Amino acid sequence: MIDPAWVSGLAAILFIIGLWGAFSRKNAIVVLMCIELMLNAVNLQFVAAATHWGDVTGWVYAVFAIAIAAAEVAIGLAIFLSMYGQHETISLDEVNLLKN
Amino acid sequence: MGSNQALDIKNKEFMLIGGLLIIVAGLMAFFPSLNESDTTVDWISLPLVGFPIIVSCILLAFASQESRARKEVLAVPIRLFTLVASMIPLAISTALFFDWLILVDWDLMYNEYALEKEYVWIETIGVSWHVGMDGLSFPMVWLTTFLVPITIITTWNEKDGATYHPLLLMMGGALIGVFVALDLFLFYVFWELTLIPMFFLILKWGGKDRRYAAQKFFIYTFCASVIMLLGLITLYFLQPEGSGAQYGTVTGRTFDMTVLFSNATAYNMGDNVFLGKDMQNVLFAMLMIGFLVKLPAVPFHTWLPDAHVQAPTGGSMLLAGVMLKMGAYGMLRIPIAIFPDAVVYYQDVIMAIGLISLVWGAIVCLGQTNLKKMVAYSSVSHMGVILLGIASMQPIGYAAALFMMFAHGIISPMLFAVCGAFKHHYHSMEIGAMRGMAKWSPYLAVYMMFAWMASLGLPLLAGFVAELMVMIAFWPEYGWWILLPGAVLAITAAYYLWSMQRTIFEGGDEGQPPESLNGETPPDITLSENIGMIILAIFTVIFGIFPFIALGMMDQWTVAFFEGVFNMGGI
Amino acid sequence: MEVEVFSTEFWQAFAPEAILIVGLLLIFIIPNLGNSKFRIPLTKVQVPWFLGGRRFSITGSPAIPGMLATATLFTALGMMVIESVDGNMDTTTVTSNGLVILQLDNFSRFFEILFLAAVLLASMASLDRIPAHTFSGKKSLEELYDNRRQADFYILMLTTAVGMCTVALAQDLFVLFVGLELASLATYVLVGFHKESKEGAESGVKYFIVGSVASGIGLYGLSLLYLEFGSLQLATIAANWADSTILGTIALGLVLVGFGFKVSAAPFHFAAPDAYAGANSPVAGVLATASKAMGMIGLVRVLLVIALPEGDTDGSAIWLYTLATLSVITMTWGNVAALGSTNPKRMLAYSSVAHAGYMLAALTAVGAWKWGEIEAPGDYAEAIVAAVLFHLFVLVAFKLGAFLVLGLLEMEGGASRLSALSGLARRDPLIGTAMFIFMLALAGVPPLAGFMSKFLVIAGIVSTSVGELWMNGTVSFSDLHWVWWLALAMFINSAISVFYYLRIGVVMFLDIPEESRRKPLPYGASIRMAIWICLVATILLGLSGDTLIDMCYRAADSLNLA
Amino acid sequence: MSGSEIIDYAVLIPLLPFLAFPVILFLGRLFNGTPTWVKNVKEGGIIALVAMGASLILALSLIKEHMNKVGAANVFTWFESSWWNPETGSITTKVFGFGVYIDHLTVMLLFVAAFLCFLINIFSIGYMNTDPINDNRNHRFYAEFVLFCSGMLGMVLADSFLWLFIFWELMGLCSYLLIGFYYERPSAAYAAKKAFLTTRVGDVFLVIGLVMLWNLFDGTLDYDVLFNAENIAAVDSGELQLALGMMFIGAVGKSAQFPLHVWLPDAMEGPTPVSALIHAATMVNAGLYLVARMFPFFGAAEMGALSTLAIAIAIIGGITAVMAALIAFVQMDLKKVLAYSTMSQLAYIFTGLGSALWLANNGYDDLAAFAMGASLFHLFNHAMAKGMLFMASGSVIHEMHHAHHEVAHHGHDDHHDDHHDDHFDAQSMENMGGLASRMPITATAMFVGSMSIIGIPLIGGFWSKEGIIASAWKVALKEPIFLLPAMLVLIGAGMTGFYMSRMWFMTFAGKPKTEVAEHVHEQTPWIPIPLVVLTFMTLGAIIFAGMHAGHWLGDFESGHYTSFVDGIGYEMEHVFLNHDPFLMILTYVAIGLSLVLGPSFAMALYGGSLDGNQKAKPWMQWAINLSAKINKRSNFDNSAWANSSLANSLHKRLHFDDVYDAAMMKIVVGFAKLSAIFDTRFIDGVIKTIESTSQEASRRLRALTTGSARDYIMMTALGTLVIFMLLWGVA
Repeated sequence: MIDPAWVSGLAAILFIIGLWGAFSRKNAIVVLMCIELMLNAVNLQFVAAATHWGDVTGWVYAVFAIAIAAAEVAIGLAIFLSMYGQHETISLDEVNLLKN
Repeated sequence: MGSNQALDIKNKEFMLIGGLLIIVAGLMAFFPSLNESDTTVDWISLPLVGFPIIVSCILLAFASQESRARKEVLAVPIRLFTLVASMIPLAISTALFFDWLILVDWDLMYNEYALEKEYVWIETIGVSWHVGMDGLSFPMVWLTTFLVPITIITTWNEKDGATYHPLLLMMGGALIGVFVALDLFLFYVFWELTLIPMFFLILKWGGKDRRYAAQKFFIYTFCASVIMLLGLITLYFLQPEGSGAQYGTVTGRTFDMTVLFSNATAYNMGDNVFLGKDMQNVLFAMLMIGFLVKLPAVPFHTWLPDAHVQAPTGGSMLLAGVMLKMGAYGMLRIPIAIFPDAVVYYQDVIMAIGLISLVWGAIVCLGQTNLKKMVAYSSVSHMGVILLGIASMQPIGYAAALFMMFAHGIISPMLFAVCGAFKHHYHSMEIGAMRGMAKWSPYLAVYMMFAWMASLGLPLLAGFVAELMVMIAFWPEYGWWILLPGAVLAITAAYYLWSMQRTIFEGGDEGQPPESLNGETPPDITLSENIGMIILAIFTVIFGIFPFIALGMMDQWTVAFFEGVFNMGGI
Repeated sequence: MEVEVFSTEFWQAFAPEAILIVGLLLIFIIPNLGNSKFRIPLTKVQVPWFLGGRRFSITGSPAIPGMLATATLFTALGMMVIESVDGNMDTTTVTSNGLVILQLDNFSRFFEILFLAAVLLASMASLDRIPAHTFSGKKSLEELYDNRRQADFYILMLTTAVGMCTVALAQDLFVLFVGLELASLATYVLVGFHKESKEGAESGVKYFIVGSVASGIGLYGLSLLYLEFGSLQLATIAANWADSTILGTIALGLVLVGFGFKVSAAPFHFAAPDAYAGANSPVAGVLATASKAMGMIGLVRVLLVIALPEGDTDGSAIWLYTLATLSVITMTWGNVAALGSTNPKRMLAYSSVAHAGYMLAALTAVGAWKWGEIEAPGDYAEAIVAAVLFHLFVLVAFKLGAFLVLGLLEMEGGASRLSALSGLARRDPLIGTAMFIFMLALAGVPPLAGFMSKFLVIAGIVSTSVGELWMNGTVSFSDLHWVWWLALAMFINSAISVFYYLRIGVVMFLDIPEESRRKPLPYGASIRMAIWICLVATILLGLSGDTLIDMCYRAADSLNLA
Repeated sequence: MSGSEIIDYAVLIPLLPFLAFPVILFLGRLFNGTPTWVKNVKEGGIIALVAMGASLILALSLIKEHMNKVGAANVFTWFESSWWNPETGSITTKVFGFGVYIDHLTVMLLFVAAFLCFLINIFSIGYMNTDPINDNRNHRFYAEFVLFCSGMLGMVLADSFLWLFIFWELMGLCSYLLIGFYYERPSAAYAAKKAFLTTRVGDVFLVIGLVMLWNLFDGTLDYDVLFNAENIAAVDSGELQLALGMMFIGAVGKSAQFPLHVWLPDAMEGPTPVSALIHAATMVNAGLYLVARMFPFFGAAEMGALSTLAIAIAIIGGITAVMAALIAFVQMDLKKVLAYSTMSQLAYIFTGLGSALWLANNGYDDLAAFAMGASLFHLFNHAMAKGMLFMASGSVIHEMHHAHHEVAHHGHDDHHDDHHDDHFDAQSMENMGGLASRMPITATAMFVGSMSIIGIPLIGGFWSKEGIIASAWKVALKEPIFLLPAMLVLIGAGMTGFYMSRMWFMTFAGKPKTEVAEHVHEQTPWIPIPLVVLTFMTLGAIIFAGMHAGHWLGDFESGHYTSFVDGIGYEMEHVFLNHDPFLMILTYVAIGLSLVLGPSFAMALYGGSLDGNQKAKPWMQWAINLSAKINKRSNFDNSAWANSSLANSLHKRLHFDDVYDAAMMKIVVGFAKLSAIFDTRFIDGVIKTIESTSQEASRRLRALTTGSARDYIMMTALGTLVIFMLLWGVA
């Protein structure tokens, strides 16, 4: 069995990649994917921790987190759609009517 | 002659005002003397504070719902009603004044309050509606009740009277609230409450720059008072926990001033000093900042000229007459009473600020070309006198400060009434824009000269007594620095006389009306302005020749204050 | 009292929340009631099925969802208030498999009342703000849009309320987070609800993206906490916090970010002004009050319940300096940014950032109470928490009230320029005065509720810094704890803030209305009613806040901080 | 109780005029222009006269009662205040009361004040009410007039330096109002302001002096405490000298002495009765009265400790005496000559007082008493003579005005009542000449008055002036520094002779210089009455000379010469037959200077006979004839002198006014204007800068909200980092 520590490390790396991607990419869909990456890192972490502690709750948490992520994607895509409808772009940099 | 038409008793308003004065006298007759009533009737809370505020709120709410045209129709009944309403506190406080003068056994001592009433308000943090009056607050209360109807009469014809006059009334109620509050929280509430009517008075009836002036006035004084509030809160938590009706159920502390005073006295007299010297000094400084800005003392004074120049006449009258005194009153009421050691520590600083205000205000006056601005700076200068009185550490100096507050409270409204009338009839505020006012407006010229003379401290007018007392108290403490207040006496005379020379006098036989009139003949003041100013003038003379009327209670108070706070003399 | 999930006692205790959910379901169902029939497969028998088909005219009225939602919220709120107003709330703990999931006590009930009050006021206002138009007659596109989304809007509102209640009740950090996500996801949609406008869509996107990232970070923090402690139960973590390693600290920081976004603490506040500006005003009001309170619950749970040092140890909390820095930055940033803002909604957003700063400062002070020799530290912490709760509650009155006034203005056009407010006092003196009073309350002018709340917060901070020093005899200024300076910072900030609040008043009372706004304000009975409620609360809670203060103390007491 | 005494009613003396003030003002406002008011009440003049008459009667009975005894009566307590004594630590109540105090000094000045006020009131009715320029404002004149009288009488009667000061200021106010009576004239407005401000400068020091004195004497300014020898001896004499010095500066301002003398000549802008009353006879004496009041301090203080102050007083007096006389040489305005003369004569009195104070402080009690008596006597003589001179000059001016009217009326019928379109100066002596025959009463009064001022033997001022000069020299023999004032007053005697004679001869002798002067004649009956009365007062000064020696000097208890004849004898001895040969010679030198040298020069320059058909009264005709003779004989050409730079600067009043004006306008006002700018630009600028800076900061801060969601995420990430750093920093 893989040591949970390695999994945790992977989760951390995934999380940082996700975070980095979230502010380095312009495309809203990609940013959404990066957010998903972050949430996946969370799932991994929960699972790893659950393994470490031998506690089943962690698995439950992970399942819930996946559900949350799914809801988030659903809502996110819907919002992006409405954004595209109005702004006809999906680039986050070009959507900046509201500022200051 | 233009001057005679003012005396034609054709105006119904004249008879009305006369009638109202009689009503005041009549009302006064009904108020029983204090000794019988002080335990049963609350003369302060509702009649003096609550009534004006509530009435004005109702009137404002009522008037604001009306259309513009209806408002103009309503203006006359509303201001009449406001005037009557403002007479009631005046009648009460005057009756109390007579009570004091005649019944000698009622002493307005320090920490012994007449008509004291206490109701629990916010139980959890120890706030109570605690009101009462002593020799410090009573003259100011009377002054406020006196000035509000005078102001209403003087600015009788102000536009949009349906909301203007109720605002003045509200202002009066809030000001009285400041003076009678014996609870720090209550004090602060009223302290800030006074800003709101004043803000609107400047904002809606002010001059060209009213937007800037109103905001500056509000923000400047608000900034200062929040620092004061921080000081108050810190003080609040530094007091020992206690229990009792005044103490908060949750915090175990109290905002009750009387408790604080007795604690301060008790702790400072014994070995157990509950605040360290530097703590006292810090708190004292924080509280003083709030009051110094309100006073205002140089260099925190720059809100005042702006506010005064832009404010309408009535606003200026109350602002200069009472609101500035809130600063001096607050100083004496809170920081000085609680931190006597800090007063000694800061004595020279207070003296320096007072001297700088005094001198700087006077010098800047001399360089002004705007009449109202000059008068505003002269207020700065005069308020410096109060600080000198405080710094002198003499009962006579403190009594002088009190009397200065009182006298300036009568004189400065007259100054601003004159400025207002000048602006009203000459459409200009420039000194030297015209010459020979005495030719067209003899009444205004006389009032102007009278007010100016009173302000420059002519003997037998109210302002002189305080200046003399301050100088007497000043000399043994600071010696030759007295040359500076002395020089200010001369400079004050210089700017007043110079401005008179260029307005009342000169002009040759033809006179030189200001350009702002476009060749029209300037009128003399209206009847209402005349009535307002003459009452102020009469009281200036009365308190100049018979200062003991007000000084008696002030003297009693200062002696008790020195014995109670500074532990000096007596006992 | 401990109850199992879904037991009888559970339903008794959680009746108001159940009503919320029932109402939510009803809004799903009732508008969809119609004459549709279900054909049993393979037969020709048609059973009336009532869902879908041609809608009944009564139940299908577009006004129904709004009324339903308002009635539901009102009922639930009423029940909660009646239950808790006498102060004798029983603590009900919900357990499942040995895990404590929810706990109903004074603290959670307080927040539930707060949430429901805010959402109720917002839905009342929305009845006029997003009006339902009857079916008769021809409709403009705008009106059709309005009608179509009635149900959606109120479903989302109720969802938000349910999510927030969950947060208030949660005893497990993950449950707390699920509730937070539930509420957040609903608000993301609500913010972007005006998808016909560019601003609406944009604000939704920004709020969503930044919010998701923040909650992602927070969730990662939770997972690390779980890794550190093996449990996300509040009680468990709190008990073991003293032994935590560096991992715990990292996790704490990450969780802080998640909640920091919710309370819009700098520098996580960026999306807030944009979101408020794009959202419609009642929603923005909910974001600025209820949503902020939700984040504050999280902070209280994490910082005060979990991460405070043990009762008998010396030294201050680990997050003391962090939070102090955050609070000062937040309040200053909010106020300074608001100074020059010409969009009233953005200005209110920045002001809400500043208010977050004030509350963070208060929480900071709690972290300091271990520092001095305080005999009964619980009292101090309680006082501060109570002050924060008070502040959050009265914010509903005046901050939401201000947004509702803007909502009233939005009914006749936008409210995103200062000039929209010009001459408001002349057009409608009572609304103008109400707005001015809200502004004064925000600025903290006595005797309004805003002053009282700020006063309590500052008093809390000062009381901590002063502690029990007076018992030791002479107190000198250097003896005070440095959190005293936070109080000073707060004061300076509230002094700055007067400037922009007052500007609103000046514009309302002095300026001439815009060309297009020379007519009387739209009437809107329910939004006005909501504004009056806010106004009365603003004044009454300022003049006499004793009842509420007591409530706050009880709520803070039930946290068992000491 | 032994029944009420007259002193109990003494307070009515100032109170009656004080109450008349509002009455006249109010009635005047009400009835202005109605026939009754103009004809019967003389626009308020009669009301004033009644008040002044009542005051005079009361004053006379008071004087009679208290000729030989000190009296005091308390009137009311102005206010009370408390004082904390740092040494004892106790708080005591200090009373600021008002009362009446009468001693020899009061008696003398009270008489002067009440008497002259009354006479000048009579004169005013003649002078003011016939001048068309005064239409509609005479009630104002009388109101301010009675208010002034109230101030003067109050100051004399007051029982403390505090109330002395209060009334002193009241007089200052009235002086201001009355100088500015013709408010529409810029020159009057300027003069009024100048008078008030200049005296105010002195008053400031007076207040400071009073404050010091109050503190020195443990909280009182009442005479009966202050003049107690034990109290004085207990006080530190250095501080006492400072306090008294400060008070002296106040006196310098009020009595128009160098260097605060500039206001007095300009004050002649007021109506002539005002000049007569305020700026010659009464108010300017207030400073002298104040210094004279200090006498007990000098007597009782430490020997020689206050000498410096006494010398300073004398020197200031000496300088002013000569300076004012010099400027008077070149004045063409009748009233201005008199104004400078007033200044010069007051300076004499100051010198005399200085000598008296020095002598008193150095233990020469007898000599001090004599010097004091001489000074006060000169005050008396000068007040009478100068009041008379001013009234006479007023009469001249008044008639010149009328004559000018007539002439102008004959000239151009169409606009006859407009007397301001041409610039005829009715006050300039260049327009006069030869009036002796046309205005006999006036000329006589002027003649006698001038002689009194010059010090012609046996007339008025002679008796006192020689006493002053002699006293000054007596001190000079003991104290060398005193040679300066002594020398100056001696020279001044000759100069007085010159300018007074010059004035008289220019006005009354010679041929009329203008057409107007030919039409002058006396008409109104109100004017001559006071002139005649005062002429006889001046001529009879020897009577008072006897009295002064008996009663007006020193303390009553130690009065040296109680009999009237003794007094005259003593006076004679000191004036003509001094037993000290040096002083005797000196006296005759002084007589010679003032009698021979000064008038001779004046005659040589300005003398001349009248028109052929005109004849003056015999008692003046000889002088006119003499002057004509000397003038013809000498044929002086004084153009070189008239064009000299000294004459020029004398015309410019030795540049004092210019320098003061420049200092005021350029330095003080300039500094004030700069301060005003500093106040708005800098002190308020700080506030404005804070405001603009915060707006700028707000703009920059909001610029960070770029609108791009990516930036927000990055800030979130950065914030996370910051949090980590902060957490680690602690952990």
